Amino acid sequence: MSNATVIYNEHVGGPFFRMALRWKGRGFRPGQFVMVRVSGALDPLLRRPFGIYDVLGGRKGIEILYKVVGRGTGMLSELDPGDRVDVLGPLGNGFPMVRDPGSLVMVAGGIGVAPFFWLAKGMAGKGRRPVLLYGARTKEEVRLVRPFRAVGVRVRVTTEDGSVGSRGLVTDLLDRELVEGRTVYACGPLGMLMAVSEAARRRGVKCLVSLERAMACGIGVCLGCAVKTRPHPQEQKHYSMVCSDGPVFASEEIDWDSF
Amino acid sequence: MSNATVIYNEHVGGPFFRMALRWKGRGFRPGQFVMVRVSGALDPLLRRPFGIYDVLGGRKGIEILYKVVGRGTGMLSELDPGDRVDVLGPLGNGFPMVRDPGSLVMVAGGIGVAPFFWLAKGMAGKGRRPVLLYGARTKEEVRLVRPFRAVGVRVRVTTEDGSVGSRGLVTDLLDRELVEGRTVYACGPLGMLMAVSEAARRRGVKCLVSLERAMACGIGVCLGCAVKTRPHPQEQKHYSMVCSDGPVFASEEIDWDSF
Amino acid sequence: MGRTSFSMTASGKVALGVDIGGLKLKNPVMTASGTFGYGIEFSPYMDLNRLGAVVVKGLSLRPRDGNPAPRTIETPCGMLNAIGLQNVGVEAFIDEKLPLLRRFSTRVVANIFGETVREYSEVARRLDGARGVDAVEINISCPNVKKGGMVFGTDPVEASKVVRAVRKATGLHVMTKLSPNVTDIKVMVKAVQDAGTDSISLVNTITGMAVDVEARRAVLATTVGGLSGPAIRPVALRMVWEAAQVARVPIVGVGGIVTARDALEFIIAGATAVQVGTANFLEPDSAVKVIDGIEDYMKRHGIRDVNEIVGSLKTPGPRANPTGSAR
Amino acid sequence: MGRTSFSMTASGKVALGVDIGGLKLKNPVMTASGTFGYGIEFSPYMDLNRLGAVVVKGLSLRPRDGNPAPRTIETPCGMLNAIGLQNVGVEAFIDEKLPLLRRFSTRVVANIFGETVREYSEVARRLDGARGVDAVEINISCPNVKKGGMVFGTDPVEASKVVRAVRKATGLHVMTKLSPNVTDIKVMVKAVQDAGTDSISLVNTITGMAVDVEARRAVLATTVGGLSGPAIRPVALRMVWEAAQVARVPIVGVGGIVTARDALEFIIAGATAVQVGTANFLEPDSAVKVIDGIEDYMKRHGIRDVNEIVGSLKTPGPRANPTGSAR
Ligand SMILES: Cc1cc2nc3c(=O)[nH]c(=O)nc-3n(C[C@H](O)[C@H](O)[C@H](O)COP(=O)(O)OP(=O)(O)OC[C@H]3O[C@@H](n4cnc5c(N)ncnc54)[C@H](O)[C@@H]3O)c2cc1C
Ligand SMILES: Cc1cc2nc3c(=O)[nH]c(=O)nc-3n(C[C@H](O)[C@H](O)[C@H](O)COP(=O)(O)OP(=O)(O)OC[C@H]3O[C@@H](n4cnc5c(N)ncnc54)[C@H](O)[C@@H]3O)c2cc1C
Ligand SMILES: Cc1cc2nc3c(=O)[nH]c(=O)nc-3n(C[C@H](O)[C@H](O)[C@H](O)COP(=O)(O)O)c2cc1C
Ligand SMILES: Cc1cc2nc3c(=O)[nH]c(=O)nc-3n(C[C@H](O)[C@H](O)[C@H](O)COP(=O)(O)O)c2cc1C
Ligand code: FES
Ligand code: FES
Repeated sequence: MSNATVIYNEHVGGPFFRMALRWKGRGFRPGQFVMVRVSGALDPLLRRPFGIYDVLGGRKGIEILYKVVGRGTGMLSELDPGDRVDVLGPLGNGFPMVRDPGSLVMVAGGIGVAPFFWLAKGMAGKGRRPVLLYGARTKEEVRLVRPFRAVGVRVRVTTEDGSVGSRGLVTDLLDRELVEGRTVYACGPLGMLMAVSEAARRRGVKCLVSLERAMACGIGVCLGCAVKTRPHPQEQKHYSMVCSDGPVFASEEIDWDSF
Repeated sequence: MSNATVIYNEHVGGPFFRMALRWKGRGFRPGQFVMVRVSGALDPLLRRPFGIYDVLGGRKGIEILYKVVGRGTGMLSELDPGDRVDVLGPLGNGFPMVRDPGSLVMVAGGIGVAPFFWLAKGMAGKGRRPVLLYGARTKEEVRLVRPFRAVGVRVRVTTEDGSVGSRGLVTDLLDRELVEGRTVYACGPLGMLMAVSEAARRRGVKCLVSLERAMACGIGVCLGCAVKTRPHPQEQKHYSMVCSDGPVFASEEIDWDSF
Repeated sequence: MGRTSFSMTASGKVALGVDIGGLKLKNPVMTASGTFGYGIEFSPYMDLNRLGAVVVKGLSLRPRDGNPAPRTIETPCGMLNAIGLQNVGVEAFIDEKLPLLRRFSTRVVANIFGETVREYSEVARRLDGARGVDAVEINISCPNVKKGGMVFGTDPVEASKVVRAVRKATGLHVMTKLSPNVTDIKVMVKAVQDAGTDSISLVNTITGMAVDVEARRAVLATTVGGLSGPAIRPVALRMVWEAAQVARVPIVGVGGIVTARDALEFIIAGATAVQVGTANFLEPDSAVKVIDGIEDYMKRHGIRDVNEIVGSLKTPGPRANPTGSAR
Repeated sequence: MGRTSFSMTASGKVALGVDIGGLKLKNPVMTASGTFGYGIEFSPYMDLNRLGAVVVKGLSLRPRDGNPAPRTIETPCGMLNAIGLQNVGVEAFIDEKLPLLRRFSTRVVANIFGETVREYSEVARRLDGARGVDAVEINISCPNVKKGGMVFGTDPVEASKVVRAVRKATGLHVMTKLSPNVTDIKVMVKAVQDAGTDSISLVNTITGMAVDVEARRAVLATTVGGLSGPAIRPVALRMVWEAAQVARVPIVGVGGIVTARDALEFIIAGATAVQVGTANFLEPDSAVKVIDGIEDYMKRHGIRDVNEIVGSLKTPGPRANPTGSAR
């Protein structure tokens, strides 16, 4: 049942943990996710989805960065090195690679930063630096961007109260970065995604968003993680599955009114 | 929720573990039990009953000796020192103390030896030695009586194949010990209890048995752990609760045919 | 008596008092029948005065032995029981248990049952004069011997007869406890309220079963038993919500409540009070924790009176699939 | 064809083959509709050839969009879903999915539904000629638009109409899947077998609900949804056992099966085959593990043919409380 072993499970501060899992997954793409079974018992019943934060050297496993918000993540935070869990994946489409790292504008809020690290790391030192615009609410959240700086990402932080970085919302920073030819990748709270999406649309900049939905299967069969989309402006709206059609969608495909 | 801390959780061999719990229980009697909640999650749902194996010095807590037979005990066996569980108790009536330790014949099979240790220890060195007749099926079971020998209990072991101790059933040993004035305390598989009970009855020796039943509450309110009893030969049979009327019953009270 | 006069709790901060059709409780949390003994058993574990009400084990006219063992088995997030309504009988309850319960300032609800309509009304009559009993709760999930063992609780006509008879037999508050083992709970709600019940509690257990595959035998001596615990909460909640749509009398929600959050689901869906059952086996003071948790929730949300949130559920606009068949 | 000719498994040790009213399976383990997509999605995780049968997602005459989100929520040992029967439609199934499924030697059961009797029979007729389909499974837990949205599956008369119409529309094996949301499952069993079904599968999900207490809103966009998973197993098992008492056609047990032990409970209680549903979300290869586990069990118990244990349940003598109301 358990195909992965906890290598470490580090408390990053506040509700945040970084866990490394020895696990024989294959064929990862940045922005994909895994479904983790946190317990061998039947409660909690379903697997929990987590973005791939990093891929370990030699592809010996992965790291996830997670926030404790409920029972499943609570149980995860209590695991010790050597404990075993079951990992299913990699799942989902992921973010496409961009040619010019300097053209990439990552926008994240809170734990939404998780799926960007491996992507950002992969681009580091390959030409111009990508930028990460990060909206934080607590000092523990601010700490989550340190590894991005360490690999050479240009990081700009905002906090609502201005205690760290600039004061305001992440979208305030965005306007300056929305230059033609750039691409925005966004992950975070729904409100943020909508605002980012709208800003990008106004400026005619391409924008991809990574969505979240309650997931039962993670592999496109339960049809639970539906989101209303319109692949082409002329087409009829229909439901796409966040797990198998996403989690990354072109923002103009999303029927934002349906949320 | 969790009022007890695991001090150690020692693998005794085979499916057997001995766990010490730091816990502020009070008013213990030998033969009583506790209900342990093995997980904070809802599966497994109910507490699991375990006899009190020993009481720690300074009454700082207790030890339980347990056999892994299913999910609850399996989860228990994975706990590490410092982990927390919830303990309810002490529960049940327990074994009465006997005046003359030499008059006590303890009969146990397998893990049924657990509720006798604290009793036996309490009698050690207080005059004549009590005896423990122990029926084992595996060499790991045989190992469970070492602590009894260490505190001065006279231990006689039988195994079905004669690999350790004498060959045969524990009841074969019993006949020699069924001397007038003695008292038999028995705990173990149902078949053994019935045989011991019958042997004692024939010889006119007082016999108390500690019973097991699936338990939901442990405190006499769910009426689940019913066993048919007849407190006086003239009375009508009715149901007693193993948790609150027992787990220790005079063997003649039990309606053995009802099993 | 005005609402404020009974609705302030000791903490003085938020008003937890509720009125279930004349039965006034200091807070909306009761303990469910059969999971709390005769109440007194729990006094080592909590202050019984904290509870909105204690519902005692089901009482019959004469003492009952109950079913042979095994009577319980754990199931995923639940348990099956087939106790067979073992109880001391209504007389012994009044003589031996009630005097002890009277020492507490908590409402006492006597859960009652019978195998004929007459038995139900006899038990109710006996309790009518008993000092310290505040209400009877009719358990209609019982075999109707006159109807070949068919259960009163699944037949609206038989259920009404029981309620009407009990209603006539006692001046006490009459609460009727519905069985979830029905196609349409709304039919049962209408039947018992037309028959004059003062309030409705639901649900009793869902009939279930477990097999010992090694022995190829039913685990329970009675083959089938009643499923309770968190496993059934979504079903109980749905039925409470459905009941609340048609009920003119207050609803008491029961089924799988372990935490305050669970209790609040029922209250928001339309229950004026709740009962905590199987959870008492997990933690004997579960009901008190539920009360504390409701209070915390109210403070956090700035709710001064728990009655404000009873039935406050917002449902989405037009339902895409209006029948409840939602697959 | 004699039984032995299809009942030997690859392992050659124990005979796992079963015959559900003419539909012959290499082993008694199927995957449940709506939890296994169109089957092919699972080929990365297991050898589909191992399965007794694949039951595909419910098919309607025309493609359906399904319900707005949220559509699922976890509950204790279970989950609620309100997918709203989103599907590609029977034509796209035949054209796009079936050719891929035909590559496997596993039986294919097409789960079908409609909002009118006519729609049901139209879907069945379309499937009749489709190469690679071995049976239809009628999902009668559907809103009957002609009857004001009342569910076909809770009304024996309406259910019979559907079964009769489908029976007439196709030469395929007809399996009818019953809803557990009824007072008496035996009534439904009799109705659908009199209407000519070849086998009966049960149960579909139990209607349930969850409330988001922070937002005081129903979690599911449809307010109510269907409860599945281990939580419902005791109820499903009881219904299968009750159904087996009156059924003249083979029974397929569904509901909360995760392990071989769970599956064996159903088989011993009277199911000739089982379906694994929600468990596919926990481990995509759950069904294969169930098959392996049944084989192990049989070897351990010296059972050569799985048919020996179908309905082998020993029930205790006279039941103390014969109605199933066992509290
Ligand atoms: C594609 C994808 C990628 C993700 N990546 C990450 C990641 O990299 N890192 C990360 O930390 N998270 C990530 N998430 C989110 C993560 O999956 C969830 O936080 C996690 O599943 C929560 O599990 P839990 O058991 O701890 O919380 P749960 O107990 O399931 O609850 C989650 C939240 O919902 C609330 N809730 C639960 N039940 C109800 C109810 N009935 N009514 C109302 N509210 C309820 C809880 O209070 C809690 O706040 C991702 C999600 C998706 C879909
Ligand atoms: C008063 C008392 C004192 C006890 N003292 C001790 C003690 O000191 N030490 C000790 O080790 N044990 C003791 N026990 C026994 C102990 O409580 C049980 O072994 C324990 O509860 C098992 O829990 P589990 O979750 O591991 O097993 P479970 O998973 O609950 O299963 C227990 C056994 O029953 C079987 N089983 C479970 N469900 C079913 C089903 N549906 N059909 C058929 N079989 C099923 C399992 O396969 C397993 O063999 C005592 C019991 C009582 C009543
Ligand atoms: C062991 C047990 C005994 C019960 N006895 C009774 C009873 O005597 N009368 C009654 O009306 N309900 C009885 N019930 C049902 C409960 O009161 C309650 O309705 C049901 O268990 C669902 O709630 P829960 O999930 O919180 O336990 C009993 C339940 C259990 C578990
Ligand atoms: C997400 C989901 C979708 C389902 N869709 C269908 C369906 O289309 N047709 C159907 O007959 N049953 C459907 N079901 C019901 C299952 O086939 C099965 O009857 C039920 O889930 C009980 O089994 P389980 O507990 O093993 O999941 C669905 C169940 C789930 C969880
Ligand atoms: S989670 Fe099942 S389809 Fe996406
Ligand atoms: S376990 Fe509940 S009465 Fe004994």
